[in-house]
Amino acid sequence: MPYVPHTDEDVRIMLDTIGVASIDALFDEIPAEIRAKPLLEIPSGRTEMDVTRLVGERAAADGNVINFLGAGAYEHHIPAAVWDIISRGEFMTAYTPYQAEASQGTLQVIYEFQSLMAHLTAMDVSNASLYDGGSALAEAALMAVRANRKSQSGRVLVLENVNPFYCDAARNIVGNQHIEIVKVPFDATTGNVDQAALDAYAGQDFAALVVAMPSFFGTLEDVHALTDWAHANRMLMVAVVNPTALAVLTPPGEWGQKGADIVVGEGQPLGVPLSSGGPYVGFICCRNEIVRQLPGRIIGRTVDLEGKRGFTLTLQAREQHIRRSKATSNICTNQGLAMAAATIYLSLLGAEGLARVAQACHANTRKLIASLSEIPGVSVAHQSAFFHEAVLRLPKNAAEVVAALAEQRIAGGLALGEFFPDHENALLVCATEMRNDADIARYQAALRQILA
Amino acid sequence: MPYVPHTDEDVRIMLDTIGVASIDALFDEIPAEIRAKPLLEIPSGRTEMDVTRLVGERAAADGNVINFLGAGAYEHHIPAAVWDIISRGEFMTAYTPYQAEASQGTLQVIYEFQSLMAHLTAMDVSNASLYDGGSALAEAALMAVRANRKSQSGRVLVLENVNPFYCDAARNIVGNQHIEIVKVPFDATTGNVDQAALDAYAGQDFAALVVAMPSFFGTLEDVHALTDWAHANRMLMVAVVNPTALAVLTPPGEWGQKGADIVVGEGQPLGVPLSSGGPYVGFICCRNEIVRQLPGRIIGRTVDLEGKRGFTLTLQAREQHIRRSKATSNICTNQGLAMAAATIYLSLLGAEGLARVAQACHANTRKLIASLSEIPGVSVAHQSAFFHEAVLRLPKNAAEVVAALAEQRIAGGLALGEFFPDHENALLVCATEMRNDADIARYQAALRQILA
Amino acid sequence: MLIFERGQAGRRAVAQAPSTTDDLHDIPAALQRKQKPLLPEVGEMQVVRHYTNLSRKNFSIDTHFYPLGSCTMKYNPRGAHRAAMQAGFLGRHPLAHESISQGFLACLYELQEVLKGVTGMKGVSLTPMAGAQGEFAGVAMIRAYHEARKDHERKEILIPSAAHGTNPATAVMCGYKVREIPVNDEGDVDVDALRDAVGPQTAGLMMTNPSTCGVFERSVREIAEIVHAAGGLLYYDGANLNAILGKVRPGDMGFDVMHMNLHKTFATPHGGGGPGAGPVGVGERLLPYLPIPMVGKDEIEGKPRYRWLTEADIPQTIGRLSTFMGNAGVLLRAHYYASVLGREGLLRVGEFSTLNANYLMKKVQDAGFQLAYPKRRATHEFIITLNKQAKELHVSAMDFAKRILDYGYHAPTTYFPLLIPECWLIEPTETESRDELDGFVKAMVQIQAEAENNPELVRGAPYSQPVRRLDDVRAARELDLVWRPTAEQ
Amino acid sequence: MLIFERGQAGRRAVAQAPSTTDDLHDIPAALQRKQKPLLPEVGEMQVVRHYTNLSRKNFSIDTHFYPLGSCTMKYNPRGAHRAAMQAGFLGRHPLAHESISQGFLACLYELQEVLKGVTGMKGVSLTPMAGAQGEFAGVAMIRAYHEARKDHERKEILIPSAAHGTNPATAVMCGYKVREIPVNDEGDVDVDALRDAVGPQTAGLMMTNPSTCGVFERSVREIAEIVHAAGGLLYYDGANLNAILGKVRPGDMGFDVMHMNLHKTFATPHGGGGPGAGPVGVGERLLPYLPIPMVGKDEIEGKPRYRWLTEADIPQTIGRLSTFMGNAGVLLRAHYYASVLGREGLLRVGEFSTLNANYLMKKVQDAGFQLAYPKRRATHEFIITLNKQAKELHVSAMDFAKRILDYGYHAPTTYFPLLIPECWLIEPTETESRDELDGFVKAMVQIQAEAENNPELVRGAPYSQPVRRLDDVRAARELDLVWRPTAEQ
Ligand SMILES: Cc1ncc(COP(=O)(O)O)c(C=O)c1O
Ligand SMILES: Cc1ncc(COP(=O)(O)O)c(C=O)c1O
Repeated sequence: MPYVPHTDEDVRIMLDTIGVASIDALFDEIPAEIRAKPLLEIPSGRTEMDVTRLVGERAAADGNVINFLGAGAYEHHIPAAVWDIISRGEFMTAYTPYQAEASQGTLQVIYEFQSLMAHLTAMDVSNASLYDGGSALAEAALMAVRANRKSQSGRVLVLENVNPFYCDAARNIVGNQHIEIVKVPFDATTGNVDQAALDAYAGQDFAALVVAMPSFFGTLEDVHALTDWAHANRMLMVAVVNPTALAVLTPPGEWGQKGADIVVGEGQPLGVPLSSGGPYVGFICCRNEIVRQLPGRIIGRTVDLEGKRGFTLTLQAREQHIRRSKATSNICTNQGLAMAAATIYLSLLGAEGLARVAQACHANTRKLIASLSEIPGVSVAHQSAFFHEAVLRLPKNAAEVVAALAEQRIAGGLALGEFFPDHENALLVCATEMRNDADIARYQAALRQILA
Repeated sequence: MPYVPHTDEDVRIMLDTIGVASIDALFDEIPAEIRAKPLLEIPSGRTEMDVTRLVGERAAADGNVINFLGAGAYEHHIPAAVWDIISRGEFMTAYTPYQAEASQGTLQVIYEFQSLMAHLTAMDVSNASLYDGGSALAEAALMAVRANRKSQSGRVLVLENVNPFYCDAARNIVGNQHIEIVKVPFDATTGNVDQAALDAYAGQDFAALVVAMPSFFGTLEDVHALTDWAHANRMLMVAVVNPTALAVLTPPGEWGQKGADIVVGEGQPLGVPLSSGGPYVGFICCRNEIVRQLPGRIIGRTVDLEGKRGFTLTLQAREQHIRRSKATSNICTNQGLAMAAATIYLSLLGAEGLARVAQACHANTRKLIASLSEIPGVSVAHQSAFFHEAVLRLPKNAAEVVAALAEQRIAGGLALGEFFPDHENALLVCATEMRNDADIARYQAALRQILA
Repeated sequence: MLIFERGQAGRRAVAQAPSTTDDLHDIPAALQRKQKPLLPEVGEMQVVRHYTNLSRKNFSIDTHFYPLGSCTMKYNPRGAHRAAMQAGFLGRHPLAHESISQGFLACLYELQEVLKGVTGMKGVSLTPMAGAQGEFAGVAMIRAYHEARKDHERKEILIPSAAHGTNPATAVMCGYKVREIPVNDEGDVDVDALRDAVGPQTAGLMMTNPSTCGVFERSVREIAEIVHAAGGLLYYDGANLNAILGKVRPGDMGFDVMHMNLHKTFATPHGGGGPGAGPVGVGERLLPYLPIPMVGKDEIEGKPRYRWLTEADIPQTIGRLSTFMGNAGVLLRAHYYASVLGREGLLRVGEFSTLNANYLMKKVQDAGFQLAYPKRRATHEFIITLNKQAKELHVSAMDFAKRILDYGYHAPTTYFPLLIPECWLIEPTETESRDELDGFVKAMVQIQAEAENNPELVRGAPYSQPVRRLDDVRAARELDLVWRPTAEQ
Repeated sequence: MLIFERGQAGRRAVAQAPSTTDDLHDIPAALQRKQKPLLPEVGEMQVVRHYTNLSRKNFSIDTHFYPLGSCTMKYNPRGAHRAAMQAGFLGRHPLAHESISQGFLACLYELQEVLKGVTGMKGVSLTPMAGAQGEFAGVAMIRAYHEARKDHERKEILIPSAAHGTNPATAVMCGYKVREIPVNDEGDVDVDALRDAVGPQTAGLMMTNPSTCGVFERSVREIAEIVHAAGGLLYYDGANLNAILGKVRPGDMGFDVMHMNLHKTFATPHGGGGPGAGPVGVGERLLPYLPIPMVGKDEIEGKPRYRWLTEADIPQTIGRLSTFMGNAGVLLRAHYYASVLGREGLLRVGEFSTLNANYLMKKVQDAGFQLAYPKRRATHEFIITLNKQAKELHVSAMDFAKRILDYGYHAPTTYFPLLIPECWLIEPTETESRDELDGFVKAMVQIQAEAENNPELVRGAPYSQPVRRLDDVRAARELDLVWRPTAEQ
């Protein structure tokens, strides 16, 4: 049978050793009336060759699409070295590093990841990863409620231009603990926060304010003022960031007078393929003062018996396997491999390389919107500075346009009607460094034809 | 610059240490008049992203072809594990194992390869690989001339149904040493040797007789009789074999009364992708008595200082780096990686698995020729037992048919007109275990339409 | 050395970044970063060499026997990795239109069906990103169920004391109080205690079966009746599903909801900490609450057409738990695995993992080690206690664990479950051969001899690893979580 | 353990072979195999674990500094491997029709052009499968040239005494006699001796420049004139091309024909022994003889159309040297490498490999080691001799080499070229950083101290490897080349 190495002889010897007549006898503690019948609904097994061909044809059917979709997942160039190394059995087929001495590879990678993320966000510490950006926002909200000693409230203010998928996930995760996500609307002309709507909450008891940079629309908020506003109103400042953007945009640790308190985001842009949405890697960073409220695994540096440097799981008293019902989170398995990919990616790119990626993305998106805006009826929706992603207004229902573009194997962007009322004609588009002028021209031609 | 890690600071320190003012000064022993001008014909460098995209498009343009071509290179299923392991840096980026203690991985793999090939061919010993099947035949001819003490001649008899590419390569390689390849024609109705033509050479002085199993046409010679004939005529018997076939066909070591003396072939079917013809892996095996005439690298088992088993290069006195102009061959770099792939492949398949592959190929080829023979005017060319590959006679020029099939992304086989006069309408076809009934039906439909 | 320490100011992996740079004149100066982040400045080969060598400091399934109880460290087929790493799958944007996503959706749909088949559940959602998130989804559905029935008094989740830490942590994340139920000395739940504990406040019970004690909960039917009679629902923690695959289905045991750890039972690689995938399955009653997105199948002109199921299809759903749809790449690997195994292969998983565990248990017992539950069958794993060694020889379960690394075996899970002192939870899995198990027992016997004759040797282990035993206390006391250049001076 | 020894009768990697078997009734019984071959009987995971662990017993560029002189062990870009391993390339049958091969042919054509550019040659054929086969092709062309001119008396190839063993071996394979030319004590060819040696019997001279002595042959122009004046042709062994890339071209030095080792200069992985690729380049005179197949380019309606050049195009070709077209996958990797580097990058290869070698040479000299050619510049490599250590301390170049493995460095090439006693040929390549070179010198200094204070220690090395020093003599005397079960009993 596949992957089971036992020969008939092995089975015989083993049964003799145990002292039973058959393998089935080993299940004699299971009440007979509930024993399973043959799994007839499940198809018979096939060989590697057959299954490879089947899924190969399926992958091919979904492939060869040219991407102008971002909306939280970005198609960047991934150096071949990244996944060649990640795919090594020693990284890929290890478990969580419970035996530190036999897992120094994984442990050091995590320590490096923590260091990289702390430097990128300009925060004090990072954990070893969360599931993804959306669930990271949930953990940030929970953490903020725990950590904000000045607030009695379970309420968190979230700007409405934060990724709606993140907001949904966060609400669904934190809701059962009576934590409430309160949305602050945006101004339709700028795509940024409606300041008056925000000011209405001044002085009220909220645990935190959540602000994204760039916003879901690609626009850039005045994060300095917002951070100071949050702190002035005794809220913690939670930043949601795109890590690629941090190569060129002010890191949350330097926002406003005192910097953000908690930073979360999606690490996918750092060397992780689009891959239908996962495995990605959520990250969370914070200030030193609240590190004991951080959820998830954390690696610390220490020494061995002989004084040699080494790495190990630390602050485990926050975690479910020690603290059980009092843990900071129930997370156990995290996103180790994608975390390792991000670590290798950042090492290969460095600060200069990552900045170039950011600049190239931004330049391509500018080219894209300039090109598409040439088409009659197409215009840019927001009069704000933006980064790397932007909203276009079309003369037609955007969802229909997206469907028509898909026929030509162009992923044309995200139609916003589903998320925001009165936005049926709004299309969120993005062009990373992977897009070239020919791609943009092809998009323009296709869109022109669809809108004609 | 790509792959050069030097910073400006590094360069300054290094030049200071050396005591020169510039890198250019290090080239001051090169006469000025021959120094190169800027290489303007060569394009500027590009990033990994750009080159990956370029070659990605090219690979895609050549891809998605359904293969009924064999003729010396076969599309078999390659377990994913094979190249995942081969691609590990430790195997892929090591050099020839000159420091045995730091290369036990590679050395043991070669020892295992030698063992596998010896068992598969039923011969005493194997070397560590030659370039490919064609050049292996050249080395076999040279070796036979050296090893056959009973023959004064530099002539080698080769059946004409041995792969013509092999014969060409061999002739071009051995010709300069006045070694002559004499072809023995085949019988057009059987595809096998014309016995009368062969018998005409009886009693003459030839160093060896070269026989392939299966032949280039897929037909099966009476290798027992041929082996005995060769020995009776004081020739060494050189077998050219397809290693997959050896799972089910009589191995050369058991041919006739005394077995073959030298066995060569192409190891590509054993886990090596088609890859436009290379890197493949030639193999050569022989009887113990003539091991010192074997060309190329050989690994031996030995012990270390403490008596522990280990592996090392051995019999180096045959090789060019020691023996120089008296070496058995000039080969130095061989096909290590593909050799390792064959080793892992054979370990995964085992005798039972390899036999199933052989059987499935044979069954599919039978299905294929049955299916194509249904088309009016198409018939099987040879009335012989065959294995895994066969010649069809078409009612039309085969080269034109192949070109027409290519339009439909079917690699329909090899048109034999180029190699054998009067064979313009002959097509060599093959269906490995990778082809399924739908593939065969598609081929039939395409061919029917082309011939209609 | 850390990757940062290999850097030199100005060094770069030049081929990896776009060569042209562009100004950011349209971005306000106040929002532009002033100082570059402190990332490594290294060349491409240095990176490759650094991380290749780091990987060599790990034990893994591809290199070592790794009998980590409760973690199901079995062979992760290379073919599954290859299948998921195809360009067509890797390049698919999570929001790509359904018309260019049929290949991916077909795989997911089939996986949903297989998981329903092996669990006996009525519906499966693949979206949870690990076991713990599956638990969350499951308990959140229990809550949604009670709330939909306006049954607001049910504020308690019952959990056997041996349970995994994620169970109580999850219950709390879902807004519940946790009440522990003791386990008796044969490893079964104390049914009388359970009877006393249930009541109108009971939302449900979370249970692992085979339990974390490495035994099959024999009273499972009775337990189900008790909880159901009290109006609670039953949650099945599927971490140990490997043991019973094809032999008994949670749905048939009476569970209402469960998760599966695909990174255990379905052989997807654990990646040194993740990713996993924790699909949830439910019985009839909880179908309306399954988390989205899920995959549905329509027939259009006789051809299957797959599509996402969303709130429109499942209006009472507990909603989305991730940005997109969870760990898609892990699901593709599990789909591959299930396709290769098929119904015959999946059945053998339970059989041979159980055979291996019982064989190993017998050999270990014969070698003189003490079993936690000597009267019970092993399931796919079993527990030994080294309490005697700890008391008499002052050699702890931890010391044994560190020493066995020197013999080339990863240590079993130690000190879990918490209720067995000085324990090892040993799970060989079905993909290990008898030879490997025999070698492991031999190593244990040798360490026992060392513990008797030279306990210092065992207490000082390991000796063969990149580092000697690490100081965990110092790690927590002198917190150093981030490399900073000053720290190096 | 050998893979065979991990087997058990009847064990199989079930997922890997077709599940149905078919009878072979149509094949005569006499041609059917009676006894199964003795292949391993192992499971899939065992194979993965076995070979993964074997790989861990190797030094490699991805894990270690590997300054093996003459072998150019530089970084092998992972991107090149990825590019060549795409399904479209891997699946292309070597005999596939040109109409479905334009992508592959375009890459080959471009590579031909790049190689012409960097060498100054007029034509390039990519087909030879390694350096030695490139040499064969080159010398065979020299022979074809003389024969075409009916110049049948030229029966001798001249080769400097320091030459690589493949040079004389190749000359013999081409039917020539070899005459050695001495090298003077500054590493240059003895020009007077050469003048004495040439004559009407001279077919040509084979030369490596920079030579295997690690120095640039300063008299190369004079040598070319002497040989040409005598009617011979000049062969350039391009194994050391890395040193001069972009700085001086063999064509401009006066060579008529050459090979390049793409697995050295063009950074394709050497795979623990191969594959390589040894394209040949020729000047005007040898163009008609280039080996086939080559790739030509036509324009059809303004678009490039690539096609194979065969005997029809090159009637005087020396013909094909391989079954198909040589090591295509290696050529694709080289094409990738050349495309990423471009003209600027290729130039830097020569510069920085030379900088590294000269820096390392100076540091080694300053540390007290004896250079073979202290008055010369290093090229991309240089030679030291440990003759003094061997004589005075009885610690040989071999002992030093084994000991440096313990310091985590692969040893340089030892005892080559043969004319320098107890030598190391050290080639750092351009992809190593200064830090790495400094570390290497430090290790050498430490070993020197050990050799002085504790020579036994060095003579007993290595200590850190999977095996201690191996008995090569025994390996050759008690020949054991094939595992057989009886040998194990
Ligand atoms: C019994 C049990 N339950 C739950 C979990 C949590 O699963 P995950 O790590 O996938 O979140 C585990 C993981 O080890 C477990 O063993
Ligand atoms: C100087 C020299 N010439 C020729 C060769 C032979 O090249 P290959 O190993 O590619 O056949 C080598 C290889 O080491 C070499 O160093």
